[in-house]
Amino acid sequence: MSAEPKPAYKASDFKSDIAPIWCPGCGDYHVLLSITRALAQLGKPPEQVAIVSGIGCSSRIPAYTNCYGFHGVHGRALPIATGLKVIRPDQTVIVTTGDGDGYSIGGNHFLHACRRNLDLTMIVMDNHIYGMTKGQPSPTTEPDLDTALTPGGTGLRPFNPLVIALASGANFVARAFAGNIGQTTSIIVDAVTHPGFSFVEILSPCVTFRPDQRSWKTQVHPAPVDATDDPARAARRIMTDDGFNLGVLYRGNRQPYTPKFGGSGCDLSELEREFEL
Amino acid sequence: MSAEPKPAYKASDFKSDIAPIWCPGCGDYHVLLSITRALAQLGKPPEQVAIVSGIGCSSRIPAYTNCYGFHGVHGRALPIATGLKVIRPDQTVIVTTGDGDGYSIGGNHFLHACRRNLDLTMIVMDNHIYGMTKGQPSPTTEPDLDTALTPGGTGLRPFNPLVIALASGANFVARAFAGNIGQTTSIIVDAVTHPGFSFVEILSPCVTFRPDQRSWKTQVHPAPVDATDDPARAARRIMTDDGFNLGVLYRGNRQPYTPKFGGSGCDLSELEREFEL
Amino acid sequence: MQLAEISSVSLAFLGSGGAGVISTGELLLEAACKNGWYGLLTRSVGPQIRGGEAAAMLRLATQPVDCHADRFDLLVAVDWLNAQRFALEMPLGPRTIALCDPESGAVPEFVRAAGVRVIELPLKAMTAANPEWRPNMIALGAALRVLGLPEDAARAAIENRFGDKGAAVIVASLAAVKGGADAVESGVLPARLPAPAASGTARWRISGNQAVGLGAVRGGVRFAAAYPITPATEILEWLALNLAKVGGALVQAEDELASINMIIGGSYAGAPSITATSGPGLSLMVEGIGLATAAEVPIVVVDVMRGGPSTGIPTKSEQSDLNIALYGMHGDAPHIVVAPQSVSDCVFTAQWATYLAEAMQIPVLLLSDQFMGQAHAAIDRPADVAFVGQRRIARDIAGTYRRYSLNGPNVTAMALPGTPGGQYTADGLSHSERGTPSSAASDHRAQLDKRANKVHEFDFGDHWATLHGSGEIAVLTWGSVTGAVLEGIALARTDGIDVRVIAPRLLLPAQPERMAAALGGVRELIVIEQSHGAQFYRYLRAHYHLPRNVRVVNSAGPLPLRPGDIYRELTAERAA
Amino acid sequence: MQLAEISSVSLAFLGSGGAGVISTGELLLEAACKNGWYGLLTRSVGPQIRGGEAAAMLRLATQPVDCHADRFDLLVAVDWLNAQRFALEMPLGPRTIALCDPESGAVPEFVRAAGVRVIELPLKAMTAANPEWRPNMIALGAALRVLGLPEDAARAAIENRFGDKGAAVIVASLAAVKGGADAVESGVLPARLPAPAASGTARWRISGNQAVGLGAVRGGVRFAAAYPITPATEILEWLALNLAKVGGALVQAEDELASINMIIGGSYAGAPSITATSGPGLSLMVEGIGLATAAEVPIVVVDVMRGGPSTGIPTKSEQSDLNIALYGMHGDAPHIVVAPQSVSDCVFTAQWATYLAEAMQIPVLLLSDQFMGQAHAAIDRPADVAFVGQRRIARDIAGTYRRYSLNGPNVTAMALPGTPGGQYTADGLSHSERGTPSSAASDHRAQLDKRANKVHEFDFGDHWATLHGSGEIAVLTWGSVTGAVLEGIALARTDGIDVRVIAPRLLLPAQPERMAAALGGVRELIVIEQSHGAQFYRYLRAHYHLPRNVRVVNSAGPLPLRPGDIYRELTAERAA
Ligand SMILES: Cc1ncc(C[n+]2csc(CCOP(=O)(O)OP(=O)(O)O)c2C)c(N)n1
Ligand SMILES: Cc1ncc(C[n+]2csc(CCOP(=O)(O)OP(=O)(O)O)c2C)c(N)n1
Ligand code: SF4
Ligand code: SF4
Ligand SMILES: [Mg+2]
Ligand SMILES: [Mg+2]
Repeated sequence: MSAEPKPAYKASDFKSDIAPIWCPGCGDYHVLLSITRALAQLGKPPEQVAIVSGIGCSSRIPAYTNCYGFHGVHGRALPIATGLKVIRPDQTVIVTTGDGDGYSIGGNHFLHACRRNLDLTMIVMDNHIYGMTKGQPSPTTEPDLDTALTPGGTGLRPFNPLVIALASGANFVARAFAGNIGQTTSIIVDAVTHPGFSFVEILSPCVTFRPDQRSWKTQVHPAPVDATDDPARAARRIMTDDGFNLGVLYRGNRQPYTPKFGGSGCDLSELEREFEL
Repeated sequence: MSAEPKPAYKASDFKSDIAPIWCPGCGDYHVLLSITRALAQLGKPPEQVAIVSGIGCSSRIPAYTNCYGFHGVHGRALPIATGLKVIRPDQTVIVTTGDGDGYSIGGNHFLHACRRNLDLTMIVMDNHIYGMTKGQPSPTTEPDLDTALTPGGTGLRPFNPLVIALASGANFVARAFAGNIGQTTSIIVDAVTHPGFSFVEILSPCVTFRPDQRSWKTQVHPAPVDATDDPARAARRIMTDDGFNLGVLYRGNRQPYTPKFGGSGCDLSELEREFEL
Repeated sequence: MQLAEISSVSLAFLGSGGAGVISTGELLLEAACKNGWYGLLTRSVGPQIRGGEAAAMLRLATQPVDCHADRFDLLVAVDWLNAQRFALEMPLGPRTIALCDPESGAVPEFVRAAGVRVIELPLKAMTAANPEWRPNMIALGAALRVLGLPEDAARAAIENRFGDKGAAVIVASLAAVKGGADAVESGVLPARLPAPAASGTARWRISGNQAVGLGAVRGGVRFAAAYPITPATEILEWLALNLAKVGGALVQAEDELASINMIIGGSYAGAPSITATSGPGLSLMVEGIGLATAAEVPIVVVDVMRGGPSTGIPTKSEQSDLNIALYGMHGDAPHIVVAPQSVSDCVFTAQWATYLAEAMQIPVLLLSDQFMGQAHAAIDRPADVAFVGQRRIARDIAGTYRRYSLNGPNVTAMALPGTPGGQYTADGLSHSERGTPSSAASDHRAQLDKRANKVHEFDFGDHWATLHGSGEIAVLTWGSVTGAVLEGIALARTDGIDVRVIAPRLLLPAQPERMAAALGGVRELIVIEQSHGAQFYRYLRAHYHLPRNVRVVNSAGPLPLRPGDIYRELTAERAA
Repeated sequence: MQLAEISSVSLAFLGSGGAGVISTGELLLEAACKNGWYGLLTRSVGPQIRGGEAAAMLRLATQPVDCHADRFDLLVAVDWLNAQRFALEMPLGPRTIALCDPESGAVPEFVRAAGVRVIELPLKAMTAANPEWRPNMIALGAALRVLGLPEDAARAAIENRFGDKGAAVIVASLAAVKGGADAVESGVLPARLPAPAASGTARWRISGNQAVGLGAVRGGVRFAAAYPITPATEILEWLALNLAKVGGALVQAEDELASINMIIGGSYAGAPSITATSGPGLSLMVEGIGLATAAEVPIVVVDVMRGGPSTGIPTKSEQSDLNIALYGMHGDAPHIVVAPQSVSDCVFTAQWATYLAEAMQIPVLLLSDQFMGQAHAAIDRPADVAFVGQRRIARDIAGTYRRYSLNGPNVTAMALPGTPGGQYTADGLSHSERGTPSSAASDHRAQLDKRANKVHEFDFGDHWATLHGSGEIAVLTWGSVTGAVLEGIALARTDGIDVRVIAPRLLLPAQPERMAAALGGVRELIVIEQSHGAQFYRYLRAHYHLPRNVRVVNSAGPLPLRPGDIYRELTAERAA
């Protein structure tokens, strides 16, 4: 009732009592922490936040929070979030997904959600691997990674999700590193606050199937320049960076999409007129 | 047997005896003509060419040619072409599709086929509409087009397939206009000849549901600069052009993907060794 | 054998694309309907998107009709271009009259072979003399006269349709109609439509697809996600316009994987939600439907069936998606399958489907088909019924919220986003009462029981089937074939054959007790359906005890079954 | 009641993640097998990807075994962390021995409650004394001694597995095994494995998933497209490595919509092609399977079933994808469904599936399940059989090529790209003999007939089912449940109950005449399956004439059926 200046929520208010099943050391623990901290900062009560995911280690996040959640099927988090947000624009809706769920099987929804530009935030925990199914290449996996499914490597160039997001019309594009909890938290706050479709790629190491990713913490560094609002410039920068630039890279100003609702609506009998003779 | 300098084939050698069911004046007639002319120029016999499509007016093309063809289900032309090309690298494989088939339901395969970079050519007849199902918006439709499914327009920014193709790794990107048969023919020849995944977007008017597209012929113009081999530059150019620049816009030099075949192969009994004790 | 019971006349307008025969048919339906008759209009067109041959097939009657008759009484050809391709769809006979212009081409073989009586209608000459007359309007006038309807009957319909084209068009059209009427004699037709009896209810002209949209909105639907596909698109288009009017919304999706998951999201958020598709789209939705079953999210999925398999025949009807609708989900995935039986019944069944989905928090599949979906019918306004979606919602939540509680009713209260204390994660993984993923056998089996029991406990009431008659011979049928079956047995009754009809509107869950009662005393059973693989028959065997003596009439699409087909099956049965 | 007929011992290794109990199990299976026994090994792990609790469950026997026994004879716990969650999977009894270290935690409730005899194995003390000994190797040695196997039996297996870790590891491991063996007494176990009889064939250790891969390659498969999913991934991984060796290839796809269509493209191009998935992936493939039916492109689709519906329980077995496999396609879409019955049978059935697909130019679905797919078995080398895919290919083509010709056999010669004169467009639309799209009723029905008839005319021979015994009581079952059923009836036979078993390996098309013969003289039928919805029973009703007296034992996953469950059903039947 009384207007209080100090934050109403702590990160723990957004954490559920369910113990994550992740491997010890998995980057996703840090992402979970950053999300709950960001939500505490954002200051909406947990019941006004909904977190939607697909299937994968990363997609386990919703049930570990104390928000409304939907752990859907593999690759379809964005459509579920779309339906949810259209019907309940008052909710803060966050999609948490992985590089397999979001970029491989879910690639088409990624394209079209960027384009649709609803006021959603998509957080991808990118570990360049399918963790949950025990180590197959994802679209961001390096071409020479030897796996049982691709002996000797895929031979395919990893794709650049940030450029795809930009090309498809995302309104906010950022890269974070799971281990940098402070920066990741503030990027998430920024992404949720920014209107329209916000895309946050988080480098989140898979210690089990990509132990080499432990070195990421030494490779990441802040982006040398500030975010731009020119998508062509942002795309060019990202296409030529080293993949470890962290920060908000693009901040657009497209109007978010709001579906046309008929307000409270007419009487049903009005719909019948067209059939009457 | 004897080496002849003059072309062995005429465009009509690549045309089947089946009458197209397109509306009179549809741009796809011109595309069909350009494809058959290009094939004649390429000089391989019809049985060494396979044309694969999904569902839509534009996807009707395969049966109108005298090549091997596959008219698959909606959105899945690229995977069928992928399987075909992997097994028969000797065949020239061309995918013919539309903006709905290729960019909406087929968007994920578009992303991943560009990335996979097999030696295929994808030709999209883009009419900014679903023709076959009588006029619903596609991903390239203008936001204000009033249709029965989207009264008052979609309110969504059309997406830019050429930039997506570049961002995903296509090795050749061009834009053509159906009505310019000569230029379209030579772009197709170029695309098929270029190694790796070649993407050709053809503006092909739908006279029935987009009669306004009759004006395209006055809007198109040659691209002011030559193709580049720098994807970032190409992306920037396309993101800022007027959408009517015609010509080859990007010509990459990535090695095409060739799946690892084991040559003629070992005796099956060798596979059994791992099970023996 | 006469269609005396129905008192209907059947006619078709034929012409090439652009000749406007479809509008002629629509105008005639509207005219007849405004003057008190009932009717049915279906369209057939060539494979071309625009510009090919087209036919409007009408049946006008003094009572509601749900199928076409066995023969056309009247054929009006604006021209004969490629008319041959309608041969199988257009049964003709020596009592049929064809009106046509000898200058518009030779009478096609199938018309001549049927012994049709050809009467000249000099369209070319008339339009040459009156350049502002359109041939299809002349054809309309001629048809009105032959049918014995006053040509003025079409005035209101014409004014309505051409209102925004200006007075000149209306005047010319009315003149052409009058000219056409005067060019032919009345009384040439052996059959005649008696004057309509007054009906107490308002008369509607509506298609089955519109009717599904309306029924769903009546049942409470406020959200739809759409990916276009023939022959379901009109449902989505109707909803796009009309949901917005009642405070709802429709979103166009990038594909069917998106549309099914969007409505799951919308329904999770609290809005009764729907999508509509046809076979190929349904194939892409089955994973999502299974998720809705597991997470207990109510949704309505409409499948307007077309010829299959695969892309099949998009513009023609078949009942061959029954299997996928009943059994298409992986795992044990209880859900509901309902099927309307006529254009009018589409309103009721779609409303009921929404009610059932919300009541049981379950996916409901509604199987319509191209025949009734795209048919336009003149019907009585469908009655208002009380079925409106009422979801069990968790409101004031104290203590730990158990979304999938096993203590109490199997339909458990659902918390909507925003409700304090109701936070839970809906999940397609096997889960505990709270929704937490679990691979324990106990949780798995308890939730499988819960989901199965909530369906089996539900009382579906009398709407489960249309039951008719009481003979020892019974016909079991479903969907849009029901109309032809009911007419067929009416014909048989004039021969003294008494036949019972059982047409389940509720296909899943099966209702073994109700079916046993309905089949009581039946000695011979005839199963009639429109699928090559006898899918309905196999379904009946799987779920019901059938009499020993069963005959199966399973005729694949695309040709519809007609009353005479049914009559012949029944009389053949007797002769055998 | 004793498991005398089987002469097997059952044991489990338990421990937390990292304890290495799974490798211990694998080493023991290999050791026993190298010394002439047969066996089966299954694994159970917690939901964690790494680091959770794990159990290796083994059964070693003097003859091939296809299921677990009713009780474990021996439990070896490296530690007890979260062991309680294995309670239901691990039936114990007073005759069970548990080896464990009191220092590694308290004996869990389910072990104590079963009256298990606990024998101490001082793992902590031993590893403290010998830091290079790993507890799981000590456990292995102890198990060898208790089972009465010489500890040297494991030497070759250990050398094989640790070969690349260097001599020191091998020496330490062998020492730990010896230490473990010496720490326990032999003779504590009431059951004992007799010495194995020599077998004429080579002995293999193979998983069901590997067996499917091998069978497919034997049948001619040379192309695969892959999207990973538990529990099918190992098939794809095996194929990735091995297809390359035989001149084939595997491509990883972006999703299952791509993988199914990639193999359609590969097969159209001439390569016998396969993909493997589980329920959620199959859901996404049904549209493609329908296309393969309509365009007549041979493909093999393997579904390794897991708990459903939706994401369900990815790591546990169930037989609940039967419905979608049989009926999951829209339209009338004839296809073949086969199901292997054991790890060994996976080789045969996958080979046969490939042969059938190629012979009929049709999609073949192979239903395996998590239980047999991920089980490792020690078996006799599966026999070579003559089924190798032989597609009818059009070679020297003169005149108009009719891909879907109606003149001649229903399986029509297929032209491969590159063949002059054979150009045609494969199509999922209804089509003419040449493949040209057509919506004519005549073309539609003729091609529906062709596709149905090519299946119904085919002679599937004796492989359609496993038939066993001749009693008046019959059990109808399928898939991996067959192993437990066969053992269960062997137990019943010792009680003088003679039971017939009919286990169809071919589920679609149904074989009514063969089934009628197999059921001749049966008075009572028991249907046994692992689905909540009695999917197999409904399928049997739909397609076969069953005896009046039918009982259904439909037990949902994830717990496997065991011989004793079957035995109890049979004896209950008798008592009733
Ligand atoms: C339709 C379907 N296909 C495949 C799977 C198997 N599957 C589960 S998670 C996953 C990959 C997840 O990768 P990613 O999104 O990168 O998540 P991570 O585990 O790496 O966090 C796959 C292939 C599935 N559950 N459903
Ligand atoms: C799974 C599925 N969904 C929907 C359809 C219906 N459908 C057929 S073609 C088409 C759109 C085609 O648009 P486009 O690719 O732009 O082709 P055009 O007709 O404009 O050339 C749609 C939605 C279908 N056949 N299958
Ligand atoms: S497998 Fe990798 S991504 Fe999954 S929980 Fe373990 S470390 Fe994390
Ligand atoms: S509807 Fe449009 S795209 Fe289709 S054939 Fe006609 S003009 Fe061409
Ligand atoms: Mg990942
Ligand atoms: Mg288009």
